[in-house]
Amino acid sequence: MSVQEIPLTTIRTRIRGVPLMPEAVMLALAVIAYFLFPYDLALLTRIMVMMLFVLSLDLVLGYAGIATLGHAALYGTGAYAAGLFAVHVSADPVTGLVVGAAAGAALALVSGLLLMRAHGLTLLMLSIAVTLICQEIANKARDLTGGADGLRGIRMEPVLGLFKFDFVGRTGFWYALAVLCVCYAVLKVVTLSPIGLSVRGIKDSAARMVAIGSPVYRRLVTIYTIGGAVAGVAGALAAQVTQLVSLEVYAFNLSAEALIMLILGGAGRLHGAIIGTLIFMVVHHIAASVDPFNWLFIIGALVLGIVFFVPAGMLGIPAALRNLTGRNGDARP
Amino acid sequence: MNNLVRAALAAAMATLCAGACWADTIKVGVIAEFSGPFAIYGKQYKEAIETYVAQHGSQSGGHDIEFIYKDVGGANPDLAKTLAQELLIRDRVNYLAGLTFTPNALALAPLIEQSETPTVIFNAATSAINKQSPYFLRTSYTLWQVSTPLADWAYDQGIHTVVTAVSDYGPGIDAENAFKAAFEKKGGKVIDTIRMPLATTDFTPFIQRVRSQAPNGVFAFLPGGPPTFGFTKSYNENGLAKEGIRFLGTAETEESNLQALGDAAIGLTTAFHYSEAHDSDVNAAFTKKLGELSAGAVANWASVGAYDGTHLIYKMVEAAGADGPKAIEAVKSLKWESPRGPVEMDPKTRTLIQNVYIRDVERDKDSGRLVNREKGVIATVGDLGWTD
Amino acid sequence: MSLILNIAVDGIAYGMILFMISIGLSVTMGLMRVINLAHGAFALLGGAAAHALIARAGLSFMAAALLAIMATMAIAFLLERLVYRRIYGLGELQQVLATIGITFIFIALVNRLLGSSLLAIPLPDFLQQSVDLGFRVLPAHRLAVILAGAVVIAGLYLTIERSRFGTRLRAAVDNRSIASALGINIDAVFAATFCLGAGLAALGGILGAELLPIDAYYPLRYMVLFLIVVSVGGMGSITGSFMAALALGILETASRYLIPDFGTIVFFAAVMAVLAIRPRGLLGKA
Amino acid sequence: MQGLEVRGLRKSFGGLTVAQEIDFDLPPGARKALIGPNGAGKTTFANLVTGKLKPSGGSIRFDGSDIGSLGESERVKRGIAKTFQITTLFRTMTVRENIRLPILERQGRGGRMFGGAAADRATEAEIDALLDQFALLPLADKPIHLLAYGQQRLVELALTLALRPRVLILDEPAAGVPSSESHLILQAIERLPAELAVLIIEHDMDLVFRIARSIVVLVNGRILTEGTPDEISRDPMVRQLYLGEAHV
Repeated sequence: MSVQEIPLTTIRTRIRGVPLMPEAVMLALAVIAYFLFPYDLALLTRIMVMMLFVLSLDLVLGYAGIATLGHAALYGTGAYAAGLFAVHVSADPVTGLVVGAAAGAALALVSGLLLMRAHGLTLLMLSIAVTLICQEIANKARDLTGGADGLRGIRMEPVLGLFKFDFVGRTGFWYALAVLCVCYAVLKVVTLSPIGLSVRGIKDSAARMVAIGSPVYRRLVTIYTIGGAVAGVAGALAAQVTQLVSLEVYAFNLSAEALIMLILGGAGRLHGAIIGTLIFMVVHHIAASVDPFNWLFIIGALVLGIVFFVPAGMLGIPAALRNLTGRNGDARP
Repeated sequence: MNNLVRAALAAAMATLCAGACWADTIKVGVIAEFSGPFAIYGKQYKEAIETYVAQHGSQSGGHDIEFIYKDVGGANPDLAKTLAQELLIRDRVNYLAGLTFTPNALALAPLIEQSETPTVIFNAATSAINKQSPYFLRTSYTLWQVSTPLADWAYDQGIHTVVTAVSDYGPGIDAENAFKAAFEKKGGKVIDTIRMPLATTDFTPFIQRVRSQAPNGVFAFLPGGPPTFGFTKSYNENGLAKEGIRFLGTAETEESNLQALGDAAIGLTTAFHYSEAHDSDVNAAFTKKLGELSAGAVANWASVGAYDGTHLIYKMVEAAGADGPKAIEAVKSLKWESPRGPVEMDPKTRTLIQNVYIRDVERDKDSGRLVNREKGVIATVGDLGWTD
Repeated sequence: MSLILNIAVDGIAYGMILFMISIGLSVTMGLMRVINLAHGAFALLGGAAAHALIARAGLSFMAAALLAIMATMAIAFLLERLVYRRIYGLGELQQVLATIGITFIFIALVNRLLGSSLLAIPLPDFLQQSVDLGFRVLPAHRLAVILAGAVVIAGLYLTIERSRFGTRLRAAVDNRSIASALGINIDAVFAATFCLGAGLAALGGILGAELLPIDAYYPLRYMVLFLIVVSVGGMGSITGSFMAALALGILETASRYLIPDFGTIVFFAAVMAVLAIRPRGLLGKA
Repeated sequence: MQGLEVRGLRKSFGGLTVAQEIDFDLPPGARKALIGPNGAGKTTFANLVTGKLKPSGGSIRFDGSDIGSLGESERVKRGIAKTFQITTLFRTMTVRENIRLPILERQGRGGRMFGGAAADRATEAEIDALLDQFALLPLADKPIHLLAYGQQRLVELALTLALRPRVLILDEPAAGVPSSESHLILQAIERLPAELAVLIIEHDMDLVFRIARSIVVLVNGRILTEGTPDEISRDPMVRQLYLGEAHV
């Protein structure tokens, strides 16, 4: 095995073996959406920020099986870091994202050292506790964060010095789409890499992973840290687009909704996260506009519907249909 | 590609401008909470707006006025800004309104600055918001506005030592600072300042701490709903009133949750700008119509904020149609008789100059309901928290 | 000295309230191994029903509380038949989702029917008084909660640990097929246990309403609090929940007395420390 | 000395002693079986050797160096591997992926974040060869859960061999396999590399007697006796204690 051989085969496998079709379709749809809904760019941008957040949850939960209800901790920390950086250091957006990623990763690393030792309910509770502690710290550090009033005074410079953030949200849209694509590509590489396979193995059977000599705990901390970086980018992006960070970046609801979106789309596949977020956000948006008082009924019914009828998420629907029509190619003879 | 973008933009901007220039229907976007833990606020706003419309018609200055409601679900600046963009760009609203929470209002500042959209804040009570954009108008109150007169009044009543107990978050700390500054200026002594975590469910420890210091009064500030409920219950159960420790509050006895407090609330003293029981014709007409339109509706600060905010919007539309800067100019010194009493817009802070009343909770003999009975006006002030 | 006494008295009283509001969850989640985030929804149902019966129908507190608990159990029974029995076999995350969905629907329902303001449950006069303990007064209501907590834990101990029903339940949870082969009617055992949990949730909602007032958003507002009690106590352990509730009550009360400024952080840091050292909770079974 | 060398191994849980003073050797090329009645401590012993359990006393040496303080995964890296009593595979993956994982770990590449997991041609060739050896190649791209149980046991064996272990512990390799498929397991075990040290824990006496060249009998956490299959089958104590029981 020669060293030069690896990148070559990597590329070849990528082209031959990996269907990039869903990705191409999604990107095309995003571009079409831009022209189809020129008045809803702000909403589309927000959806993309959520997609990024849910993607990061997909890596952590969908791939590695780390059941967390505290993903907002990473998002919020990225948001505050990017916000503070913009206010006090530099208003350059791209550097801000890097700072957000670093902050998210740092918190994930530190908290992951504890969290990755836990499972089940204990892990859920620990992850919630981390988030609540972060929120209380942000609330107490009022001089720095603005407390409940929010961190204000974020004014962004043009992206790459060229594109100014505008009123209608065109720059915001393309900026968010670019960041989403870059992060998606990174996650794609990570999930296809040995560590990606490795954490899927941990999700399937941690005991077996130990038995093949894998340092399970270290792998989980690593993947959680990568997830933290992506969640941090999502938070940073939100902070830059909204130009304000509030304590609600640490809201429990955010973690819970991300979970719903992920399961809705289909956990363990990156495009599942994208589809789930899109469907949830659009249903939420329409339901909340049609009936701002009672849309929670619809969301509740939607959630129950997923659990009972499409447990594998929207991506599982084709298989479910095949099952119905009795033409399931996977079925055992 | 680039040409395509430009063409699309041109089309978008053209429709945008057309909407603004030709509208004979003036649209008002209301961003408020219609779901989640604060859904009551959105409900109060909507009922008050509908009451105003029922009383004054759906037209002003020859323009039809249409309200579009958007649910922001709580403090959520990301969503608030998205909704505002949607309202401004797609629905082409000419005015924005609502805004219960400070972060939501702050997130809109850069937007309304660019679109020159007058934005009427029904609640968000942090002084600094209005500094962020000249297009903000506020029909609620600020914490300084009610806390400072309360401190002065309390001292004059012979309450010379006070313990402050506030929820440990921005507004609570503002209230503590406002009260403390005014009270000490008068010569009073704040012997202890307690900050209670927002997540507190059992207030007994704090009440015991107040009790052990035997002050003349306790100044409290808590967010509406469960915390206020828990605090006033504890205050009552632990016999502080009997020991002569007077309760001094602001929004704690607001009407939407007052009946839920029960007899525990009787005798609580608050300084505030609005009581449902305010004795005036305008208020009587308002509460009567409100009750007719929505059975069981109560009027509180949120209702009156929205009602006066709607009034302000009607006046702006009448004077300037859809012209934002002109509209602001037209109402920035406006005076009118509100259900809360006489009010006047302060051109500098764009917050109301209004009466602050001292009230006690009593059980109304006729209706059997708990009410905030006004005992007198203790000040007529604007936003005292404004700093240049 | 009086400070320590105060902490002890208030901490135990508060701990008992925590116990009462989370014991129902300890039954459904701890014994039946369902991650039941909808626990608060049953407490809300009970509380809202009690509110409606007292404030709108004019019933007495006792009658209303009893009726409300029975109504909640009836709804729980239906829900168990229609929905929950499909949830038992699902994975952890699916259970989280399903029960969140149920919670959303109940919140929307109560919001629709009763609005989103506080739904007070007025106490009878004898519970509104204060009892003089010599060095300080304590509300009679809290003594009543302590009493009710003692009755509930004794009752549960006898039901779960000592009765045939308890044996069957534990057998059914541990191994469905063997239990079923032994002639245990698993469906009936689960349905009964679930109704018991929901009834206790309603009881806790009503008795705890003085501190955790009922409103439409109740289930989500206090969800974390319920979960903390059960996870610190340990899944599957009634005694564990009881100890956890008392310990957390005393811890929180002490932090409120001694270091109020950092109470929240201290509280959650302590919870994390317990869970880090004892991942299965204080009395959790391996 | 080469291979595994256990001396005076003890383990107790509270007051309950599950392993006492066990002396045990497993040199390269060995084919040993560990038998004993239920609860004799066979699985406990295996777990002590693999590092899943920490011993209360005694020493475990491998190729002359003390491995008693090493964690489970470090021991795997040294070359001690084990199959599970109940099939434990990566159920959402294909057969090929199941084999790829241990190879990546063996190569020390399991934690890499870039470069496709399937990108290395030599690795893929190795997977093919291994699968071919177990006649699993036609199933390579099937998800595990579609395989028959006997085939899954083979995948488990292949997966463990992919680690290129020097000591292999087989914990009831034929458990749960229908008799129609058990010959597959037997064949696979018979074809294991000659230099590999194999310890088999098994109830199926036919299997034990066909594979093992030496049998250790464990009773109540203590080694009762050790000998060739012939000696063991003639040993009256064993007949009474173990075989007798097994044939009742």
